Amino acid sequence: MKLSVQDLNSHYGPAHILFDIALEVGDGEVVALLGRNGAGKSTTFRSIIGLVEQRSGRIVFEGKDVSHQPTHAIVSRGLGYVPEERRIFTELTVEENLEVGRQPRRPNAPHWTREKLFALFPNLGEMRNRPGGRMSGGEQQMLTIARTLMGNPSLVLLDEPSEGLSPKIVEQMVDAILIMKKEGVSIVVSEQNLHFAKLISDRAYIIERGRICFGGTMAELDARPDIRDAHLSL
Amino acid sequence: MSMVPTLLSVEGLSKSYGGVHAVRGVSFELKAGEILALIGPNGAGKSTCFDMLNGQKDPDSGRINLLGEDTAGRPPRAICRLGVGRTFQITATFPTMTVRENVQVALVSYRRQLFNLWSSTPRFEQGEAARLLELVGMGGYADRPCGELAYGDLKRLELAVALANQPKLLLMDEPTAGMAPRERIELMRLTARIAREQSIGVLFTEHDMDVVFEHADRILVLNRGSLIAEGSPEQVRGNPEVRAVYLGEGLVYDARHRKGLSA
Amino acid sequence: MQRRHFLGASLAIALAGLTNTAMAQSEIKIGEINSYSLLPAFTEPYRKGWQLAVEEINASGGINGKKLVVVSKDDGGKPADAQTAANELVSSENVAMLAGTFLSNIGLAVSDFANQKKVFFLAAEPLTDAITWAKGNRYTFRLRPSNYMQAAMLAEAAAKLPAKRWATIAPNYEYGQSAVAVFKKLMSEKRPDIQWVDEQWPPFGKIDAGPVVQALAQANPEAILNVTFGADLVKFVREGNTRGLFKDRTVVSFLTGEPEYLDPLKEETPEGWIVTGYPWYSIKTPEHDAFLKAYQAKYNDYPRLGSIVGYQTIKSAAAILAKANSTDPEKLIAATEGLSVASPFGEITFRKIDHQSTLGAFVGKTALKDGKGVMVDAVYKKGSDYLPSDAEVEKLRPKE
Amino acid sequence: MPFYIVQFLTGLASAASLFLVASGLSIIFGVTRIVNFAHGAFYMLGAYVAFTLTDRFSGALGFWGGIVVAALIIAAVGVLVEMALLRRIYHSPELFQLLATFGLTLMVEDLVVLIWGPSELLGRRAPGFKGAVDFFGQNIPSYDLFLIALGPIVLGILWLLFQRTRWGVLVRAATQDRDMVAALGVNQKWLFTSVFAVGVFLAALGGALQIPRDAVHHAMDLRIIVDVFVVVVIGGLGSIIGAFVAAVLVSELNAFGILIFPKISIILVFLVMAAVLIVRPWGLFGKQEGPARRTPGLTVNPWRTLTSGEQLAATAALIIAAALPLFSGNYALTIGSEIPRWRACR
Repeated sequence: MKLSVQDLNSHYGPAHILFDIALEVGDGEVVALLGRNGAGKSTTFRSIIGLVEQRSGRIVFEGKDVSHQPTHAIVSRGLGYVPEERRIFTELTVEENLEVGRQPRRPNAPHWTREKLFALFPNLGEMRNRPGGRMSGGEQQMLTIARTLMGNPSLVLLDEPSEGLSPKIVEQMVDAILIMKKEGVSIVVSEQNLHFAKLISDRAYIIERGRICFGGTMAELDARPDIRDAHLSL
Repeated sequence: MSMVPTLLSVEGLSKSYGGVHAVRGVSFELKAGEILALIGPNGAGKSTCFDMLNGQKDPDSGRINLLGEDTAGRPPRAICRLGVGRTFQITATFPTMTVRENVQVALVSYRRQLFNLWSSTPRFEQGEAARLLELVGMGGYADRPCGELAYGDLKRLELAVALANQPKLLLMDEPTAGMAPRERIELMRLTARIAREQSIGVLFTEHDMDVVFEHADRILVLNRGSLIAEGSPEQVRGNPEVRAVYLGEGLVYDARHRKGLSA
Repeated sequence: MQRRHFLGASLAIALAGLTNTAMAQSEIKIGEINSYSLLPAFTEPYRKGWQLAVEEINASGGINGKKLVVVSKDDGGKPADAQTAANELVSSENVAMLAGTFLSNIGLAVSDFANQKKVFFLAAEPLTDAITWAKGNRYTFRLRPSNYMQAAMLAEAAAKLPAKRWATIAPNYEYGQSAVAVFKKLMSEKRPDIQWVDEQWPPFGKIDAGPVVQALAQANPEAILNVTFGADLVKFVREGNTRGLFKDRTVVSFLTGEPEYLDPLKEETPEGWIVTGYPWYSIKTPEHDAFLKAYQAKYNDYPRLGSIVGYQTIKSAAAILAKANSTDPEKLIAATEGLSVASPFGEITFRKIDHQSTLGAFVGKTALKDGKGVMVDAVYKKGSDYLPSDAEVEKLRPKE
Repeated sequence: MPFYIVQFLTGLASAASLFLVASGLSIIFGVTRIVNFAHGAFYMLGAYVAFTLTDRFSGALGFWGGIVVAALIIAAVGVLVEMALLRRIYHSPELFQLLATFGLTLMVEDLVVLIWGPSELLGRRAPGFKGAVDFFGQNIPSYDLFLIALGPIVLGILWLLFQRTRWGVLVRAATQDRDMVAALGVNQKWLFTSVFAVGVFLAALGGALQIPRDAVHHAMDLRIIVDVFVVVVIGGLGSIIGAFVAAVLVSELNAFGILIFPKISIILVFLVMAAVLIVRPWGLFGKQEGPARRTPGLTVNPWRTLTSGEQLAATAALIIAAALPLFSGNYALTIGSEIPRWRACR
């Protein structure tokens, strides 16, 4: 078991956002977290790595309970996070953005070098010294993923990687994720685009109003159009 | 068709930033009641095109003819007065006001009643506001604060606000961004219905090919600032260059729209 | 229940007020205000001075048998805070009189308060002429020689210099401006031939000495009038020395001979400046010897001019209270007008005409001795010799 | 003409110290978003400690070593302050941060008077830079020439530090988006502490380098802090180049301003600041801050709203206060009127 989340509850001030979230990710698995805008996908990710301060529950990563650790400590254990809205450092070059993400290599996770990442995202290799602010949306999205991979994570939380990207870039993203998977990185990906999710995921959870309301394999989800209709507006 | 008036005609529109051509020599026309999609890779120049059309940026060269008037270089306010409505990529509503009040504010500014101290907003144009909300299917939400609305509903409210202006042309920059697939289809279906009923021309950008192929009458494809293709959904789908730079293998949108891609 | 608490609290406050009014009659209080936190270099020796005076007075039986108590407050260098402190001293401590203050603008603020509340105020240090003249009032007296008096003493010496081209440098606030104005006026009367070639007005406490010194040098004056003091003076002197500003030029300088300002200059002390000050090491009079011995015995330190001012302020106040034998302001005023008191500098008199004391100052030259600045050729100038005629003073002071 | 050149060089020399202190403030603000009012206090402490060290240890090594060691000691003090005080208030509203650092300044001032006494202290002149250089009949202090050279050198070192080291990259990243840096596994705490140490080091170095030309005294902090704030605002918050250009601009304005308007040199700088801000609201080299990347809901209210009991109590207190004149003595009235008027003294 790579990651196990139990009874995760989160609040923003007085608002209760997540209710008893439970999910599990196996070694080398790609798991989709599906749900509408505002269903709690991003908050789930932010809570797992400790960016949401008011949270309770048990988060076990690689057998260690990390529920009470600060963000940087959780992340430097090998739990990578790729935020939505492409929070790259616009003032920093591509190389420098990667440098921020760099962490020592880890025995139980694939090791990524700049060259390996530039092979994975050829566009980035062509603009090593370009400031992040002067890149297109697709290039920025690739950079955020590459930046997180520089930390040699064994698990990556990918928040809506296909949002706002052109179909062709989304296809490149599919390829990249499949390569990451092949290298041995476990992945949780939050999505609204079911086509995309289907291409990469082994299993899926559906989240609705802060509660997990389905968990199962993609085949199981395909067999339950009622659930898709009720919770996903797909 | 020849009787349908041309709302917008653009000729040789160009804009560059510091030597980089964001948009070069773009020309197209848009007729009343027509739904035109502008697609292309991220950074192809779609947003720049939009900004020039609604007056937020001045073109370096080229003509924009809107309802018979040359509007290149005019400020957004003036263009808005000519009958151009916009919805924003980032939802631009007042979160603490109710749904009805948001529409009323739009109506007040359209009627230029901003400085009329004798009219009070609560009563102003209630009937018209109700009609617009009904039109976008939000009649039941009139008294809810906007902050409480779901994302998809906010987008519909935005459409109502844009319609308060009684526009002849709607510019929509990624109108369905961040929405669930079915919500996207529904929003565009609604937009298309209103556009056809009221002979409003619609120009929109979009990355969701399901939405584009389902609703656009015509598609413009922009790459690196230039138009590389223009035509019906079928024509665009079959265009190898468009596939190479933008559409890809068609894995990530609905199979119904992949016709012609296998060739 | 709440109502009872409310009444209890109100009663306690009221009682606190009552006990304060019904104060023990066996002591007399003086309320003292100064800029202790802002200007410790001056006010610390000043405090030592008045503490010595209080000790001496009480040791010899107090004031007509009553013990003298000084209640001291810090104004933090702000006129508004000084007024607040004054109000508190008068209304809660029931002091017989107010005394103290250093900065001119604060002295004026407290003087104004004294006038409005009809409280006796003995201003210790503020030098502005306005406090006894233009804005003088019935309730305010001043101890130290004013700007005018010090300017007159310096002008007397300066007028004898051959220099015709003069430049000035002074801090840009009340004190600096009035010092320059009076000196210029007095000099121009004595020497119509001199020219004022440059003036520099660095902000108080914020001199950017390099450019200022360079600008002064560029004007090429034959003599310079300096009114800066404290940290500004140190910076000005250092840059002036480095850039050779004082070479072959005479400098006439307010207050620079006071140990407070001279001592920090150490080996940088420029030689031959004509200054007012306090050469405690070379004053050989019985009055001063007695003071010096007592001060050094108590504090194991040498006195600064502030020590003299603090000491003499309380000594004068005690003499006033003793003579009036009352704390009624009107009786205090009557007792002070024309009162003569002994001081370490000899006998001084509080003038009836403008409430200015005739305390004088030493005028001499700076010199460098064993890596320290000293004042040489110092001569005591009596304050009474450097005040304008009574007719002039009457014109300067508003009618009551 | 030589006069104007010398006046220009004199301005440059004044700019050097101002730049050191301002760049420190700017760096600290850029990353921690704390407006460190205590920056002047560190400047002053640097000068005092350097005074003591250079006084104690003679010779050129004693002097230059004393300057550097003083700055290092104060940087270490800065680390303690950051860990003990600032870490607790990073999430407080700006006003609280300003009050806390202002309080620190007052404490340092009192401490300095306690330790070093109230009088101005005269530091040693720098060995090797005691005299002046003759420039067409005008004298330029050789120490000024040293400072003129030092400014660009420090600027260059800072540039290398920020552009060529991993630490610099992390700091620049944190300047833009602190949460994201943490989400990439970087321990922000120590990053902030190190940034604060560097900023304080620069302030203390600026102060220590003043001892050959200034009086060391207990009001140095407030004297410099206003100028430094002006420099940072003109240059653009967080920009080191901006701090350099603005320090030169302010110092030159001062140097030439006194030739034309000796009496208004104080306001001249503020006029320029106003003019710059009208044309460039984020300062000469500042960048407009993007929309705050604040997660909705994370904006926690620093104040709890009053419970009904507390509201009653507050109303009662107000009524008592209003009724005071009816029954209380002079003293209670004075104190009573002082309490609502209370402000941080000085």
